[in-house]
Amino acid sequence: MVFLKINNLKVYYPIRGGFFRRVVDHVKAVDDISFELKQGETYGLVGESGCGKTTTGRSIIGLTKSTAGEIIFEDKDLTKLSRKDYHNYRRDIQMIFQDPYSSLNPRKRVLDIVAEPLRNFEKLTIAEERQKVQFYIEKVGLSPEDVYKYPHEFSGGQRQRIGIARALTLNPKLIIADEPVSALDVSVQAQVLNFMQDIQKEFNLTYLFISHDLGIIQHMCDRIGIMYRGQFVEEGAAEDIYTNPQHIYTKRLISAIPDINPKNRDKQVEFRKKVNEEYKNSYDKYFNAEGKVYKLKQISNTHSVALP
Amino acid sequence: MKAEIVQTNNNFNIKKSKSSGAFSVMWREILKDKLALASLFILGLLLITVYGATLFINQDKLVTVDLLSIYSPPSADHLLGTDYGGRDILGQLLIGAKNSFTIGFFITLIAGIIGLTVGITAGYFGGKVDNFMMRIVDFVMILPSLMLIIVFVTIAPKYNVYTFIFIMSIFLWTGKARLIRSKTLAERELDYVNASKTLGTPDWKIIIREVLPNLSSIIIVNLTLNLAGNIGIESGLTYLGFGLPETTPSLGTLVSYATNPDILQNKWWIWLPASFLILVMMLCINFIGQALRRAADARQRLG
Amino acid sequence: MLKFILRRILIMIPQLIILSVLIFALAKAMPGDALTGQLASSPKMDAQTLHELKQKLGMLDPPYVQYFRWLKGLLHGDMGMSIIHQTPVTQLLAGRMENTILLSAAVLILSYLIAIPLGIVSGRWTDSWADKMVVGYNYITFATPLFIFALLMLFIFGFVLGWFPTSGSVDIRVENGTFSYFMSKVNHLILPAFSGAIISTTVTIQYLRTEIIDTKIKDFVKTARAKGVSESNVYTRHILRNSFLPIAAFLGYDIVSLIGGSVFLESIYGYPGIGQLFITSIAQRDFSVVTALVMISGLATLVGTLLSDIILSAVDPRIRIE
Amino acid sequence: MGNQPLLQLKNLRTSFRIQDDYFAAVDDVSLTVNENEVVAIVGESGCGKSALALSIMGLHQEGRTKLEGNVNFNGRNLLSLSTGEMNKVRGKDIGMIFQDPLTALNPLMTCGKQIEESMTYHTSFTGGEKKERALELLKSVGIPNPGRTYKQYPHELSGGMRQRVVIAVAIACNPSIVIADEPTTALDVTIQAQIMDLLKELQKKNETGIILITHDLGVVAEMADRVAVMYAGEIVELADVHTLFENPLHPYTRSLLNSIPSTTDEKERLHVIQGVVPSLKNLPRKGCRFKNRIEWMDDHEHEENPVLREVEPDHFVRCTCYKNFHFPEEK
Repeated sequence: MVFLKINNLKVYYPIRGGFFRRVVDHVKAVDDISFELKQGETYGLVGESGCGKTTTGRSIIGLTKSTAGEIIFEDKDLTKLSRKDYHNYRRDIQMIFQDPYSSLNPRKRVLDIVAEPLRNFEKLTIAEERQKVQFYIEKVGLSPEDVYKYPHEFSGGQRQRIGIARALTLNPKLIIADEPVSALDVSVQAQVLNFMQDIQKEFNLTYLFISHDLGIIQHMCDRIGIMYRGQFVEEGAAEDIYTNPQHIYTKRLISAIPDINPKNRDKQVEFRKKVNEEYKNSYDKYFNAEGKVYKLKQISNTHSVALP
Repeated sequence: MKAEIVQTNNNFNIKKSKSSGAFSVMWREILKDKLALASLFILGLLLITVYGATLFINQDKLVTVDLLSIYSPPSADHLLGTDYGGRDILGQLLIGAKNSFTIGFFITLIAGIIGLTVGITAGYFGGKVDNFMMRIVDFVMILPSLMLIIVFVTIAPKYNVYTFIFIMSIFLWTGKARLIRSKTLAERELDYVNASKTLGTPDWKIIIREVLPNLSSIIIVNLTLNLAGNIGIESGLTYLGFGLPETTPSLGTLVSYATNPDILQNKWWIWLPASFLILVMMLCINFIGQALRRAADARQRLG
Repeated sequence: MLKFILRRILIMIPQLIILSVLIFALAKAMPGDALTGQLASSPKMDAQTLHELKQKLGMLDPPYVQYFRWLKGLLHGDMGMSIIHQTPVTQLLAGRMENTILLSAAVLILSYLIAIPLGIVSGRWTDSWADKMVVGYNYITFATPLFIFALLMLFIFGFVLGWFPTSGSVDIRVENGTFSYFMSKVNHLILPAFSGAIISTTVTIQYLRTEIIDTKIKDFVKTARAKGVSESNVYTRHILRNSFLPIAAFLGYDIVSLIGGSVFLESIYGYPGIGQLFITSIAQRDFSVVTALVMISGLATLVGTLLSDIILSAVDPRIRIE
Repeated sequence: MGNQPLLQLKNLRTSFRIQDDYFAAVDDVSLTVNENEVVAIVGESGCGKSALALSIMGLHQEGRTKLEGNVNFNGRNLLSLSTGEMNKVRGKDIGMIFQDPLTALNPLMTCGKQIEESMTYHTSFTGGEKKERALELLKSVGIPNPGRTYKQYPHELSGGMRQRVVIAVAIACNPSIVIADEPTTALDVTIQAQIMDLLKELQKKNETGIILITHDLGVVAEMADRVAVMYAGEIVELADVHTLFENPLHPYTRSLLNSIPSTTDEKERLHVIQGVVPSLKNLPRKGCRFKNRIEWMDDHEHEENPVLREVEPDHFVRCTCYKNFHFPEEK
């Protein structure tokens, strides 16, 4: 059975222009991408702002309507399901949001926040509901009494945990984590990342991990897809990407990661210079006339690159 | 035994965690603002007096012309004197205040409901719905509304209080719709709304249970300030002669006597008390409204 | 820029059409033929003559024919006849329009002259005693209805103190064109203009104040200070320019409230402008005048919003470039 | 002048008023910056690093902030200068780069005019000279078409280009010190690398002293000569960059370094200390401020009044708790 397979997904937004504001072109936020997730793995989507990684995640969970393509989850194409059928798949795919402040309704108690999905899908008594909420709240490292507090009484890291508890209550199979730690301080980031790894094992979760931070992606992910202007540039196992990058854009991204060892700084500058030279000199090799990348080509069992 | 412990534990925590509800924040802000507190007190007293006293006033007697005491200045018989028909001004003042407030209140309520519904729907769903609704709002906003209200009042068949409330509401909902829409648009972009969508919560529930509570303070503030404004517009129109029908006297009716220069100059007791009463009511409501506004806007809170 | 204005005017056209249809429909609902200003329903008339008269006036034509006839007349400057005055509406309006424009301009200018300094002081020195005074002033003017305030001003300065005339736009005894004529005009203008201006300062002050408070903590203001820009220039060059944007955006709606305001001001001060004309016409059921006035006011509002959009696009480069 | 430091902070304390009390966000910080040296101040939000930057520039809200101690520059204490006198220093001797290029530029003014503005105050350049210098600056910060950018408004530029303009604004009058407050945080990775390289290049060329405020240890490793780690308003560790990365001593520094998912280790757990920097109102003001984050350490491991002590040449650490420190998992 296919767990999650994205086929030729496209998300276009119209651009209006000219005197009568007619649609003159489209912003191709996601432009014909395909990839697959296996159950239990962590798949990383990386790219810079505007590359379409967030839009991809949002269209998988249904927050953004896709223009074309298939989103096959457990052998069902989610884009073709009726509203009612789709509702049943809601439980299986959940999301962790970027901003721990805006993702929790400030007017609701933690109990009501975490119980919201339960109230939509299960008919529980008040006591059962509270028990269940408290179970998950404890799982994410908060105390059961915390359910009567309001979000503003928690720190950013704790709020992110509440968001995760909310996503967990429905026992999802797939979690889309959209920049789950980028709004947090470095050490809190580490705390949340550790915790995400723990619950992955415990609840047998599959992650689609969306981030701009290549360090975090490498730390978390088994396989990685690199996006640029709505397309895939390179896809492969983590070691393929980091030790053997093929596409010039991937190389640029990797060379841009600051080296944590101060001794290497001159080397790092040189490296970046070299990559930049290559980028300038061999641009035509990697990008077509419209500045788009080519279609992915498999170069090993695990590794594909967009080359002509 | 165990359950009991949990129970007490819970109660303890409910008390401990400070509620951040819109109402309690607003109440605290009013308590802190002496002026608003005084306004609330005065307005409360005023409304109790007005609504209480009108229960005991004999309206028939009030409208009977008494030729023996035309234009009599304030005296023990008539605390605020009488008008051209020898009718008691104080009685008219009380009835007028009651009518002005009640009608202002209903106009605010109806316009508020229309504005809220349109604004929140347009803002939440966006796209074509929004486009269509905002076109209408934009159009109504550029209409010379005062003139059109007057025209409608003049040509309306079977004109009465309800017609007046209806006409006013048609023109006064747009500002609210705009405000609520822009706030809803901002709210909609926040991830808690997206989260609710991914959790399978239907749209109508998100609107009512998630978005609406976050707009509540803005709505309350806006309605309060509008209430004052609407009482002003109503009495203003009545002053011009295009407000409430003659069977329903308002504060504006008393003020409108001042269109006669002789009354304006020499018979102050007819129009001045009504003017002051309007002023006091509007000031009180506004001071309360401003305190509520500070409560809604965390940056401006007094502490 | 030109393209922007053109598109903006293009957007206005459907609004204008809807406005004209609305007014046409209203006029049809008014007794008589409000469009041409002829009475078609006199009680003395018998059914036969009435029918003939209606036919002559075109009142029996299908509505769309009447609408286009009216629109055509409108475009040629024909707004029908006033029944009461028995003169063309255009002629009736000319002199009064001048008065109203004079009064409205005076109100607008005075209100900016008062509001802008107050708003700046209050926004720049937040929480100072001056700010508190301005905020207090603002609360009171916001709460006070225009007609009550105007009436009190008239009562105090016109009647009790007798400093200003209580009615009219100019003393009828002075000769047109002389200096004393001008002074008399100004003298008649002061009281209504100030009454209107003071009440309409609220919005400007409120916007300016919050906008300055918001702008002065913005990063680019910090950048300016970090450059060593003097405090006064930080305000003039950086904060104020940005803070004036919403006021420019509001100009169009200012015109809406000016029209509303002129109705009250002119009838309280007996000032012969279109606001007063509107009230008397509607009281005398002179509907052709009423229709014309509503149409003109609607047009003025539309032009006002257009104007504020143009001003805004001229000051804000982010709007200029689409 | 010789070894005289360019800028010297002595016992700087910056306190903010919250309701009626003042709370120190920067507490007793002493630090020197030498010519041609990049000093990084690193820490998480709420540690006081940005407050420190604004204190040096005197950009705090008046009436809400109390500044104590010394900021010595050119033989003067900047804290004692009037606004007018300070304006002569800002932009001329000390430049500042802000975090968000989107908001750091005036949206209603062309880039050229914004760069020229500080020259108006600090030089006697004519209009033509100012323009010439502005174009030269735009070129030196790597803008491909200076003539065009000069006339453009900020919103017409991309984030990376805007940040280059912000840098040009900061160095317009050749300041001897530049304070860079999170200069790369708001940028994409590839742009961040470009801006880092640009800053380094400019710094070497002009021999500027830079105070680099950041939360990103990667940026520190690539740019800094010396590093001060701040926690809860205090410097907890101060050392040259190599020492700090090779031999970090303070538990907080170690936790911070551990929290970076390293590119060499596999998917191991990150050894970090739980919890967050306490808020300004809840800072422990007595004893070791890190104490309640490492409760498994005995009380006697801490000093009663911790000071920043030199534990090896030019390596300073606050409190003695670092000596026997271990992460709970390490046991």
